[in-house]
Amino acid sequence: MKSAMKPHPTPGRASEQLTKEDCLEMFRQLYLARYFDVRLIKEKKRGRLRGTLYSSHNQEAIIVGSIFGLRPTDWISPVHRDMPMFFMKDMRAGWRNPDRMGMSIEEVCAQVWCKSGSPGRARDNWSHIGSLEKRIIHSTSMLAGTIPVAAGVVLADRLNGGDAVVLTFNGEGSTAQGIFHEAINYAAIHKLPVITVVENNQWAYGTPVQLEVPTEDVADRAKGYGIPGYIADGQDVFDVYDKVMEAVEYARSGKGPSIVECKTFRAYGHGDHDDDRAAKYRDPHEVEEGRLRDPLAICRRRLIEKSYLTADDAIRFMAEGKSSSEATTEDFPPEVVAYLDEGIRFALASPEPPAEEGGMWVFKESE
Amino acid sequence: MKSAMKPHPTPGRASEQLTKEDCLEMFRQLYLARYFDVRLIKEKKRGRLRGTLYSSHNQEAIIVGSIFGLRPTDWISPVHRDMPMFFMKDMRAGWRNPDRMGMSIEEVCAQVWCKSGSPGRARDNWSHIGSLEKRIIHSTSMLAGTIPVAAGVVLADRLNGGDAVVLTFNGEGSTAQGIFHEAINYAAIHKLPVITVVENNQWAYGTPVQLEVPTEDVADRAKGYGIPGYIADGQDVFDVYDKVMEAVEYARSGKGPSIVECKTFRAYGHGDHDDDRAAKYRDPHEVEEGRLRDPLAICRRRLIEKSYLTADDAIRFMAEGKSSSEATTEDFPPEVVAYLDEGIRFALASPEPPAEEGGMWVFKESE
Amino acid sequence: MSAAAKAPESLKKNYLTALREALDEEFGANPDALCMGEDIGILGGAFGVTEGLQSKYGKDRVIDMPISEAAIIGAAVGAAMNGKTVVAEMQFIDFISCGFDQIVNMMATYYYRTAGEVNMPVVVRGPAGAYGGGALYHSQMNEAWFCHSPGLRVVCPSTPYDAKGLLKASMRDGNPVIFYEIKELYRQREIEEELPASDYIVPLGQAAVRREGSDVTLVTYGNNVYHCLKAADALAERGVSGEVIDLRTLVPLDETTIFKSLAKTNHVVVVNEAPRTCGFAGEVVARICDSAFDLLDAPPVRVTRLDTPVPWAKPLESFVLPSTEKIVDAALRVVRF
Amino acid sequence: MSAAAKAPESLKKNYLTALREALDEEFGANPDALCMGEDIGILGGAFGVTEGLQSKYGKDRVIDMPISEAAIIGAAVGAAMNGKTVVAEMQFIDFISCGFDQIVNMMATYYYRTAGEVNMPVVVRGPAGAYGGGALYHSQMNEAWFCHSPGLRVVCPSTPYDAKGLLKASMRDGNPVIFYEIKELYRQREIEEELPASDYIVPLGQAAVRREGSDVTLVTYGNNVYHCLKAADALAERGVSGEVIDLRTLVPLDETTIFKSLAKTNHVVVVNEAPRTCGFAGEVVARICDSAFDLLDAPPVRVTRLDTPVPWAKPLESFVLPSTEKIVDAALRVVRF
Ligand SMILES: Cc1ncc(C[n+]2csc(CCOP(=O)(O)OP(=O)(O)O)c2C)c(N)n1
Ligand SMILES: Cc1ncc(C[n+]2csc(CCOP(=O)(O)OP(=O)(O)O)c2C)c(N)n1
Ligand SMILES: [Mg+2]
Ligand SMILES: [Mg+2]
Repeated sequence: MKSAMKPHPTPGRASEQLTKEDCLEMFRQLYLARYFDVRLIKEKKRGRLRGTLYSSHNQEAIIVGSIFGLRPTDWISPVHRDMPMFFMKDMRAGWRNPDRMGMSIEEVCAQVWCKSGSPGRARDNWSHIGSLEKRIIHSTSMLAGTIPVAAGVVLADRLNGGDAVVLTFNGEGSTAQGIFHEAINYAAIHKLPVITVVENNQWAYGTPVQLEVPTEDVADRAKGYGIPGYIADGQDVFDVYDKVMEAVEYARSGKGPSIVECKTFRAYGHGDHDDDRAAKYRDPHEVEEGRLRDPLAICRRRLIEKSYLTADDAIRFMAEGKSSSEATTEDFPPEVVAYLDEGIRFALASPEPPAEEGGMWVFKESE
Repeated sequence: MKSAMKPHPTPGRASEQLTKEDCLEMFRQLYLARYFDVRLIKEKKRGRLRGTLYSSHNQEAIIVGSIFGLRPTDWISPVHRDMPMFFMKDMRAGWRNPDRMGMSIEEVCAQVWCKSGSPGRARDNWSHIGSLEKRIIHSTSMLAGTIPVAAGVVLADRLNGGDAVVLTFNGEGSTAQGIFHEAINYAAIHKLPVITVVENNQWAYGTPVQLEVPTEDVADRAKGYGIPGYIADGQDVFDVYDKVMEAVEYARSGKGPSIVECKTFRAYGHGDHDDDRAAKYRDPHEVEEGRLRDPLAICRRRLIEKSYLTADDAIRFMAEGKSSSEATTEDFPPEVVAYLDEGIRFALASPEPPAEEGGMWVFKESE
Repeated sequence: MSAAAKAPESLKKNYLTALREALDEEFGANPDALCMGEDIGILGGAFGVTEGLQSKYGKDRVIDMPISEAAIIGAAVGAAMNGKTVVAEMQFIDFISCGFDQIVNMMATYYYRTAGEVNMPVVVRGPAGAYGGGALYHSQMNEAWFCHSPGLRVVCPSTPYDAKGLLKASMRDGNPVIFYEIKELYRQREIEEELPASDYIVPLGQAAVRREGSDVTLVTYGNNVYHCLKAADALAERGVSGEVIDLRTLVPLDETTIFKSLAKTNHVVVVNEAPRTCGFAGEVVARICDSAFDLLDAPPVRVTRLDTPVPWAKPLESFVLPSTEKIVDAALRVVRF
Repeated sequence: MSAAAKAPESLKKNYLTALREALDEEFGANPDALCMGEDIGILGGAFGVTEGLQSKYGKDRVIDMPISEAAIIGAAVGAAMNGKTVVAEMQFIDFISCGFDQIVNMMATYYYRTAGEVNMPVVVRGPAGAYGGGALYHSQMNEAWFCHSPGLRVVCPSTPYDAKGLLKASMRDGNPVIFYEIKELYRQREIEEELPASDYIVPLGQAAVRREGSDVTLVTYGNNVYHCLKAADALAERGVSGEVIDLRTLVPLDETTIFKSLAKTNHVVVVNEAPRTCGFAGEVVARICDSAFDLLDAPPVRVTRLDTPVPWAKPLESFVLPSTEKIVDAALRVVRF
């Protein structure tokens, strides 16, 4: 995998600065992201959930690696396939720390269960949540639509003397939208700290990347704006971390936006409704190969190399390579399972929003 | 001026194949385009015209050079600053040849005079005309909006076994539109013969190119699509011809779209209503320098070098460097003046469309 | 709902199949027919409306487009201008907002601004409507935007028979059509019906009387046809006879059928699921005022969505949308005026 | 039109100056106020509404944006979310179609979908309206699209006093506002008026009675206020007393003022220049039917643009648009019903 651009002298891989605790935490977070997906699919199959689940299975290294190094003051803008990001933002500050700049698992589960405990009181579905306080931008369904919003957010921050950056997430197919161009063009002209992370999972629903993007790498789109286009191995949490931190540093120092393409593969259907069809419209060999490089396994290997994991610890939990129906609770660290349990307990206890709320908050009342 | 990409071995400059007659015709056409502008501004000042005139003064080499080499079956999509293109399309087939694949001067003048003899019966203004028969796409005001339409036109042509290409014209500022991206991205994926000629006249109304485009050259946008981005000296009709013909050949042979940036300078206001203000918001030195390289003068010099013009002939008509208020009829070849006279005579004689037409042609009646 | 309702169940077809057949038949008959959209070829469409079409007619005619609604519409316009008949799919009609300019300013006006030179045989179709828990961006009925954009036909079938007949008519109309498919009806069993074996169309601009009645006219279209039919049942129990009109086409509007009904009932309730302000229900009310005011024995009443987006949670969604109960209430208010 | 009309001419200000003053004063008072748009800084705007603003408040607050309507709206949304008050200019309101999705799906809904967490103080303003020979793409009044998109305020002043007062109110409202400036009024001499020296606003949602009358109510806004006033003059000559209501704000709509007038006149003509179908005139008719039907002695009548684009040639433009004559005719028909 080649690196698309070296816009400034690489200051050594950022991941080399990570402590053992950081690395182990990232590994745990990979498990947490995976478990979130596995668990929700199980819950969905039990008929407890409405809406569509866009599985992030196999793309967890992007989720964890890209946001792990952010400052609390930084912003993110996740989309449909990034559900775990909502509660993993600023997670280094403590999974249960109420002051961290990310949502609690309770809030996110309440959203998934369509309950009033959701940050948006279950007014819009699944990934369409956010938080002003926690610095998470709320997306609409319209793909790539949050990139200009992200630009506006950091514009305001910069005018206020802040140094925040914003990470927006988009699938490779979404880069075909006009708004992608308008927003990045604007950000490039004004050198706004907007980083567009492209999760190139090779498929946009039933359409392969070749029918969405005319270049070999999606990162090539950066060349049209004269901005850096980084390419990361989206299966390797440390490579994602390195490339995103490079982009973050570039942005924070006032040099402007960039694109970080993370190469990955969509392991299952577009949404859970699509699993069966996806098995038909995609070549089984392609899918098999795409699932081979499980981000859990790759991270584990790195940690063993670094001697951060003993041989025993390394094989304690083995979710890797398992589909959601194969994986069981035993494949995950207990604190991960417990965390989800807490969120789900809250969600189940949270009431449905009352009907009248349907008519509320159309307008802010005048003061 | 550097050439952005050499996508395939340059087959020798296409302009070297031009005959003496061709070259002299191009020179005449430059005069014709210039006279169209000069004359209309005079007519406008006399209060005979409604609407806004977006002067093509100083950009005539792009108009003439880009369409001169097209085949009759090719399509064009001019915008606000390209009025002369409507009647100059396929002009090699004879200025007054009714079968040529371009509009007559009568039709274009009827449009400018807002008369029923216009191809669109004066239903939309100035440059918003076109012709299915003559293969000219009708633009709306919305900048860059015809690029996807152009793509659709050649898609259909290709499905029918045709080999037409289409030239769409856009200012540099218009390349910031989302639709520019969507259309070129699509054309690049499907290798459609869509050539986007960018007339980079350094200003988009009151906004300099640096606030519209983040790269040094607008042609760099091509890199984002992995397509050729040619750069032409927009003041040199032969250089424009060379670069566009290279793009045309590339497109016609099935290799796909490209961008041809023609570097030029907007000599006067954005529209005629803006002349006074433009004198304030632009640095006089910049304007002076921008007007220095008159395309008439540059073409004349080339023709003298080639000995296609004698010393006497060369100085017969000297419109170059003259503003529309300075230039007089004597500065232009009589056939050019006569041609415009004919068009204007027709326009003046053409009736206004009757009021009831306002309510007509909303829908095609069912068969 | 049609005569075919008595046919053996096995021959009945659902709304989605009817649409697919319409495309297939028109593609077979018209070699210039194309369709363009996201995931319509390899996948066969998010809901399967175009399933099998690409393998039958090839990649040249069933084109998997990038996620670029504006380019899809624009390319459809260009191809239509150059002789093709194009069906452009919006994966959900909600995403039409991303191609809005190309629709209202390029496609809708092409015939007008060229004084009839350029025909624009493009059908922009897509799944629409609420009631399925799709929330703000997978529930829209945004037809009023396009009814308000001169030059566009606007069509919305509620039965398999109409879905097929109207789609075929739209593809032959020669004008740009915005075609609203009610996704909650795609696979609804109760409305399946046998379709004619031979070619047929349902002409644009003709409403259908779905149920005859004498006391109050319920004017509607789309999914609310069924709420109105149920409301008419409930009204019948209370001795009120409701007539249900399914508009089928909004532009052009079949005013005659509405006025004929009003002449009989003298009371009207107009029902649709779009936001109230400047929605099509208000237009129907205004048209009645224009031409049939003296037929009214009571104010014409609208039952519409509240002026809100469609929220996700079920109680909220129900709160803002029209329902059988709300229609019954409105009808009773009207007849008791 | 206001009391100030008696002031010495030199102190009178035109509609455009009023807007410029509103921006200037709000920028002075609110350090978080920004504006973004094409050609608004260096040039000072196509019409000069923002002239002098950049040199006074700097490039950070008066931002020359690339020709990217969708990014302008989107960036305005983001900045508003993060504490700014943003005025986004569309060079002509017609180009709002290029940023349509960001308006109706992102900006309009932000407050709703976040259950009131995120305020959205954005004013999208731009020159609008026909009658100037601007043809299809420089003449639009497309307010109905936005009236039909819940979450947006829609405002349209017709006088310098209102232009200033409504723009200031819009900037302080905290909700997204689509603000229609009538470009034919920008420099119109006859409507110039002296403006209060001290800070004032015109609250959103309050109509103005521009002329009192007893026989027929003419409900309108924007440029047609003046056609209606002239029509009222002409009607007076025929012994018909017309009351003219200038709505000023469409969302929220001041129904009270309309109904109060109707209680007096019992006849109404609604006038606007947008296409007829699903336009705001129809909405006013429907609202009257909703709540004031029994005040009507005759059908409410609409005078609107035909359902066509705005054509260029003058005879055609006049043919499709409302005029004083058409309003007089309609009013006479109504009172003689
Ligand atoms: C503007 C718009 N058009 C279409 C869709 C429908 N849609 C939802 S997800 C999707 C595919 C997205 O693919 P990609 O961007 O690669 O992201 P991925 O799902 O692969 O993560 C499509 C077409 C949409 N949400 N928004
Ligand atoms: C979508 C859209 N936004 C804004 C405008 C208003 N407008 C007309 S011309 C123009 C400047 C165009 O600049 P450029 O593309 O460089 O072309 P030039 O006029 O310099 O030839 C602008 C902003 C428009 N016509 N369409
Ligand atoms: Mg993808
Ligand atoms: Mg320019």
